[in-house]
Amino acid sequence: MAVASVTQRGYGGLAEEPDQLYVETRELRIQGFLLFMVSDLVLFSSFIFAYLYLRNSGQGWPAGGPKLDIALAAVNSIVLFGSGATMHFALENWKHGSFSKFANWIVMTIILGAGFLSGQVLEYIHIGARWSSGIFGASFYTLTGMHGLHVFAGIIYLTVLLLQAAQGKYTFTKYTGLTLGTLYWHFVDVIWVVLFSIFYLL
Amino acid sequence: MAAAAIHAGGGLADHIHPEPQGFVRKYVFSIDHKIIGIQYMITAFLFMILGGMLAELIRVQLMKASGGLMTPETYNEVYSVHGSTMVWLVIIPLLTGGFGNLIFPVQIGARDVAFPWLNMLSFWLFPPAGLMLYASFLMGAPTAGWTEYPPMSLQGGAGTSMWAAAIFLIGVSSTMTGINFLVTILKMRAPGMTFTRMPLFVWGQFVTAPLLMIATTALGAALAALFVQRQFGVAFFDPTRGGSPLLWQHMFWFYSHPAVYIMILPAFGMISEILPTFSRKPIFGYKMIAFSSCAIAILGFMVWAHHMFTSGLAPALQLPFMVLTMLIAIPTGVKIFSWVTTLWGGVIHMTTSMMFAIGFLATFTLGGITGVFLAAVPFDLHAHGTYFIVAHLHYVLVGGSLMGILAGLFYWYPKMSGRLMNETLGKWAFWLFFIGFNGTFLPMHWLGMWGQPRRVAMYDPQFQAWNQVASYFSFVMTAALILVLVNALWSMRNGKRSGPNPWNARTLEWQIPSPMPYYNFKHVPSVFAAPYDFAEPLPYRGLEEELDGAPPPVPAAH
Amino acid sequence: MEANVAHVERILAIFFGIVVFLVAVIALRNDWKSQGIENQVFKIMLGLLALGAILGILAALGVLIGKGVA
Amino acid sequence: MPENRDPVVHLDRQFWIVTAVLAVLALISILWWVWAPITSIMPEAVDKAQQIDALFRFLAASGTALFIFVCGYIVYFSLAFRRHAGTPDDAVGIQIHDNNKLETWWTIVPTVFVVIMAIFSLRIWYGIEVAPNNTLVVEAIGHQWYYTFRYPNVNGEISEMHLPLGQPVTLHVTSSDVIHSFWIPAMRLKADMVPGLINTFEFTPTRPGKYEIICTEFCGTLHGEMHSGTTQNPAYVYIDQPATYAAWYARTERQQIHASNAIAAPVSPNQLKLNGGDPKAGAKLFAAKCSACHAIGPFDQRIVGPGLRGVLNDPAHPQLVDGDKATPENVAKILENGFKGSIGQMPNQAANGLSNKDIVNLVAYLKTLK
Repeated sequence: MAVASVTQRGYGGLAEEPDQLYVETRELRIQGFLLFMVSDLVLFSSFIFAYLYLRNSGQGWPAGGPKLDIALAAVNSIVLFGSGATMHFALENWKHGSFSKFANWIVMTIILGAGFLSGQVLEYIHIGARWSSGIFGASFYTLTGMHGLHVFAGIIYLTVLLLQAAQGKYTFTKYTGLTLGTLYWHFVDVIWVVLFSIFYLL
Repeated sequence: MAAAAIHAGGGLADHIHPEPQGFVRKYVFSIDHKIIGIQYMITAFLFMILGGMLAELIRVQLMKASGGLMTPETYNEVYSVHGSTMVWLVIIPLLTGGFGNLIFPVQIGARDVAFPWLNMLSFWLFPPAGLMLYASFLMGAPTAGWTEYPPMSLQGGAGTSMWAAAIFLIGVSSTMTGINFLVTILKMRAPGMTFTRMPLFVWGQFVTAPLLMIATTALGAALAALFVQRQFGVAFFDPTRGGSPLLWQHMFWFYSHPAVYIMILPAFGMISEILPTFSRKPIFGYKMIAFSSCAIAILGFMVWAHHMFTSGLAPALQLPFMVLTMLIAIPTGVKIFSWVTTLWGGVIHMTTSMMFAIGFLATFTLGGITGVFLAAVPFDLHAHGTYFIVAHLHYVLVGGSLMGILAGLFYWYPKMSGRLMNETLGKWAFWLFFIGFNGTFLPMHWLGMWGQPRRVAMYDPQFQAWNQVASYFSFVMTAALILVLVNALWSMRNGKRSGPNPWNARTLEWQIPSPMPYYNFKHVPSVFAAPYDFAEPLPYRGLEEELDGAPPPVPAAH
Repeated sequence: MEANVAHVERILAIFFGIVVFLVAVIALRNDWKSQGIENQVFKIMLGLLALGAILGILAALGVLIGKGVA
Repeated sequence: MPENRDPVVHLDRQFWIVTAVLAVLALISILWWVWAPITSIMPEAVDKAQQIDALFRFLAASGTALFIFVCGYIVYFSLAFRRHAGTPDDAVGIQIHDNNKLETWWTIVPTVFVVIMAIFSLRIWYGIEVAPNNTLVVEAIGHQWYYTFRYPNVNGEISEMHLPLGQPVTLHVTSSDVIHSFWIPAMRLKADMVPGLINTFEFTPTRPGKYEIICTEFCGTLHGEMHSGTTQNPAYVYIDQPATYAAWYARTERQQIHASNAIAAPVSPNQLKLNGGDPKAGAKLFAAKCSACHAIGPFDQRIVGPGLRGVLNDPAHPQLVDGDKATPENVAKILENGFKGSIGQMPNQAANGLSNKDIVNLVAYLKTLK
C-alpha cells in the first residue's frame, strides 16, 4: 500500500487517511518499543546500581582513580542534548510534510551524535585508565561504553531511517518507524543526563 | 446484560496472513504462536530429560555418605547444571514460552501474538542457549551452583563463562517474550474482553510478562558483569581489587526472586482454569485471585534480599525485607483458600489433570508454609544453606510449578494433538509422582534442620539412612515422569479423539477445533462475561461457524 | 594551553547549553497539548533534556562538581 | 453483578464434623510442637539457641495446623463432592462466585497472624543482634577448606576454637579466599564468611561440650568436607569450664609466641628425601588437592595460584612465588609450609592433610610436567 502513495520524487506521500490496520499496528509497535526501552533502562539501572554500590562500599571514592575532565564532559553533553533537539525538529518537519528539512535536521543529528562519540574518545584518552583497573574502570567504562554503543547503534539506526525515508518507505501520514527512531534517540540522550550526573556531578 | 462491543473490522484482527507452506516454514521457522508453543514444550521436555538424568546422578551419589559415584568436582558440575537447566531451560520456557504461547492468545480471542517474528526469534535463541550450557561440560562446567556466587565462580572452570553467556541468551529470549506477551494482552483482546473477563491463565501471563521483561534484564546485567570480570578482569566482584561479592548477590537475587514468581504465577493461572472446569463451578473469588497475582508480582520485586540474611546485610535492611516477605504470605493464602473453596459444592470430575491440580494444592501449600518460616530472620539463620532450603525450593518448584505443568499438559494436550492422553496411565503416573515426590523431598526438611548442608558430595554418616530413603523415592518419581512422557508420545497417535471440547470447558480455546487451526478463529468473537458460569450459556458471540463446515477466512492480499 | 582549552570548552558549553535549554522548553510548550502515548513520552524526554542542559551549564560554571572530578 | 445471582449457602452437619476433627488434629499437632523434644536431638549450646527454638516451635505449630486444615478440606471436598456414577454429564456445581464476608475474613486472619509472627520474629531478632558487654572477641577465618581462629593476645591463626562457659562472646567472621559460612547447628546461628567483609554475631555459651562447625556456603571442590564428619581437619568448637579454658588459653598463647602472622609454623621441619616418588600417585593427589587452585598450564594461567606446567624448568620463571630458586627441595618446602599469596592462601602440610610421602609423590609428579 505504501508503494501506491509514493510521489514522483520517491519520498513523502499523499495526505492519505491512515486505515484501521495501520493505526492498530502503529499502536502495537510503539507500545512494544516503549517496553523495550523500559527493559533497556533496567539494564542501565542495574549497572548504575552496581556503580553506586561499589562507590559506597568500603574505601572512599574515587579510590585512587583518575580524574575526569568536567569541562570537556560539559560541552560534550551539550552536544548530545543538542542532537536531541535537532532530532525533535526532524520529526516535527516530517509531520508537517517537508522531506528536505527533515533530511537536514536528521543529518545534523547524526553529525552531533558522531561529535559526541569523538568527545568520548578524547575523554577516554584523557583518563588513560583501563577497563580492568579497579572499580572505577569497571563502572565508568562499562556504563559509558554501553551508552557509547547505544549512540553508535543510534547513528546507524538514524542513517538507515534517512535512507528508507528517501526511498519512500514512509509517508507523511504513516511514519511509525521514524517515531520509533526519535524515541530511541531521545532515550539515549536522557540516559546520558543520568550518567553525566552520577559520574561528574555526584 | 450490557451489549458487547461491536467488532469494528478492517483492523489487525481481520488481517490474516496466508498459511505458510512447506515443512520448514510450517514447523521449523514458524511464526504461528501455537507451533512456537509446541516447539518450546518439546525442547523444554528434552532438556528436562537431561536435567532429570543429572538429578538422578545426584541422588545416586548421595546414597552413600562417602559419595563414591563421582569425584566432588564432577558432582559440583552436575548439580550446578541440574539447577540451571531446571530453572532456565525447563520450568520458565514451559510456563511462558510453551503453555503461554500455545494458549493465552486464543483465550483472549487473538489470531496471534503482537510480534510473531519476534516470537520466533525468542524461541530460536532458546535451543542454542541450552546447548551452550551443556557444552560447558566439555570445558569444565560451572561448579558454584545455579547461583554462581563470586569469588567462587571466578575460580570456576572456563565453562562458567559459557554458562553466563548461555543464561544471558536465555534472558534475551525471555525479555522479548515478556514484551511480546504484554503488548498482546494490552492491545489485542477480542471486543468485550475486559480485564475482569479475562481467563485467569491470561491474568497469570499478564502479571508474569513484566517480571520477565524487567527482572531478566537485571540478570543480564549481572551475567555480563560476571562475564567481563572473568574474561577481561574487570573488577566488579573481586574483593581484592575493591569489588564486592555481595554486589553479585544483590544483582542476582533482584532477578531471581521475581524469577521464582515467573515460575509459579502461570502455574497459578493453570490451576485456576483446571479447578473450576472439573468442579463445574465458577472459580471462587475471581477478582481476589487476579488481584493477589498482581500483589505477589509487585511485592516480588521488593524482597530479594531475604536470600541474603546471613550474607552480611545491614541489620536495618533485614527488617523491611523480612516483613515484606511475610506479607507475600497473605495474597498467596488468599489464592489457596479460594481454590480450596472452589472445590466445595462442585461436581468433581477426577481426571488426571484434576488430580495433578489437587496435588498441586497440597504440595504447594507445604512449600509456601516453609517459605514463610524462612522469611523469619532468626529461623533463617539456622536453616539457610541447608537441605531445608533444598526441600523448600523443590516443594515450590516441583510440587508447585512442575505439578502445574503436568496438570496443564493433561488438560491442554487435546488442543495440540486433537487426542486425549491415556487416563489410566495418567492416574498411575500421578500416584507414583505424588508418592515419589513427597518421599524424596520431605525427609530433606529434617536432614537440613539436623545439619546437612546443601551442595555437598559427601556428608555425615548419621544422615545416610534418610538420604537413601530420598534416593529410592526419587527413582519412583523418575519412573512417574517417564510414564507421563511415554503416555504423551503414545497418545499422539493412539489416543482417543478428543473433539473440540472434551472437558466441557468454557474458555475460548475450547470453542474452536482441536488441534487449533492456523487462523484460530474464522470470525473474531465478542465477549460479554467472564468464562466461568457453568450454568449459563457461553458468553461469546460470533462463534457459530467455528465448528461447522464454513470456509476459513480469506488471507489478506499481500 | 590546557587551561585555555578548558576555558573555551566551558564558554561553549554555557552558550549552547542555554540554546538547547530554550529550544527544549519551547518545543515542550508547543507539544504540550499533543495526544498519544509516544507524545507523552516525548514530553518527558524534552523535560529531561532541558534539565540536562541546566546540569551541563551548572557543571561548566563550576557550581556542581562531583568528587571524582579534577 | 455475579454476586446477586449467587444462591444462599448452607453448610451441612458433615462439614462441621470434619471441621471439628481437623481442629482436634490441629490442636494435637500444636501441642506436639510445643513439647517436641528438640533438644534431645540437637542440644542448645548458647543462650540464643533457646530463643530461636521457641520461634521454630511457634512457626512449626502454626504451619502444621494450617497445613492440616488446608489438606483436610482438600481431601474432604475431593471425596464428598466427587461426581457419582449416576450424575448426568451436564450437572453443575453450586454456582457461587464470591462471598465478601468469607474473603474478608481469610484476608484479615492471615494478616493478623503475619503481624504476630513479624513481631515475634523481630523481638527474637533484636535479642540476637544486641551485643552484650564485656565480650570475648574471637575471629574466625574461612579458608579453602578449613577454619582458623584468632584470639586477643594470641599470635597468629590457630586451628581450634575454645570458648569459656557463661562468658559473652563476639564472633567476627571473614574469609581469606571465597565465601564460606560459619554454622554451628547447636547454636542455631550462622554467618557467611565473605572476603573483604566482617560479619559479626554475639552469644553466650550455656552448655559445655564439643560441637561441630559446618560450612553451608558452597566454597569449592571440597566444600562437602568442610565440617567435622569426614574431613581431615575436623572443625569443632569446644565449650569449656572457665578454668579449663583459661589453661588452654595460656598454653596456646605460649605456643604461638613464635608464630608468624600469616602462616602457622611449619609442622614438620624435616628434610625429606625426594627420590623415589611415585608420579602416578602424585597425579591423583594433585587432582584431588591442588587442581582447585592450580591449573596444569603455563604460569600465567592462574586459578588462585599460578599454573604449574614446567614449574621446575621454566626459563621465564626461574624462581618460585616465594622468591626461592625453582628446585624440587624448594617446591617441597612450599608444600610443607604453605604460602600466602596475593589472592588466596595455600594451606600448609597439616592443613592440607598431606603426609611426607604425599609430598614426595607430588614433587615427583610435578617433575613430569614439562
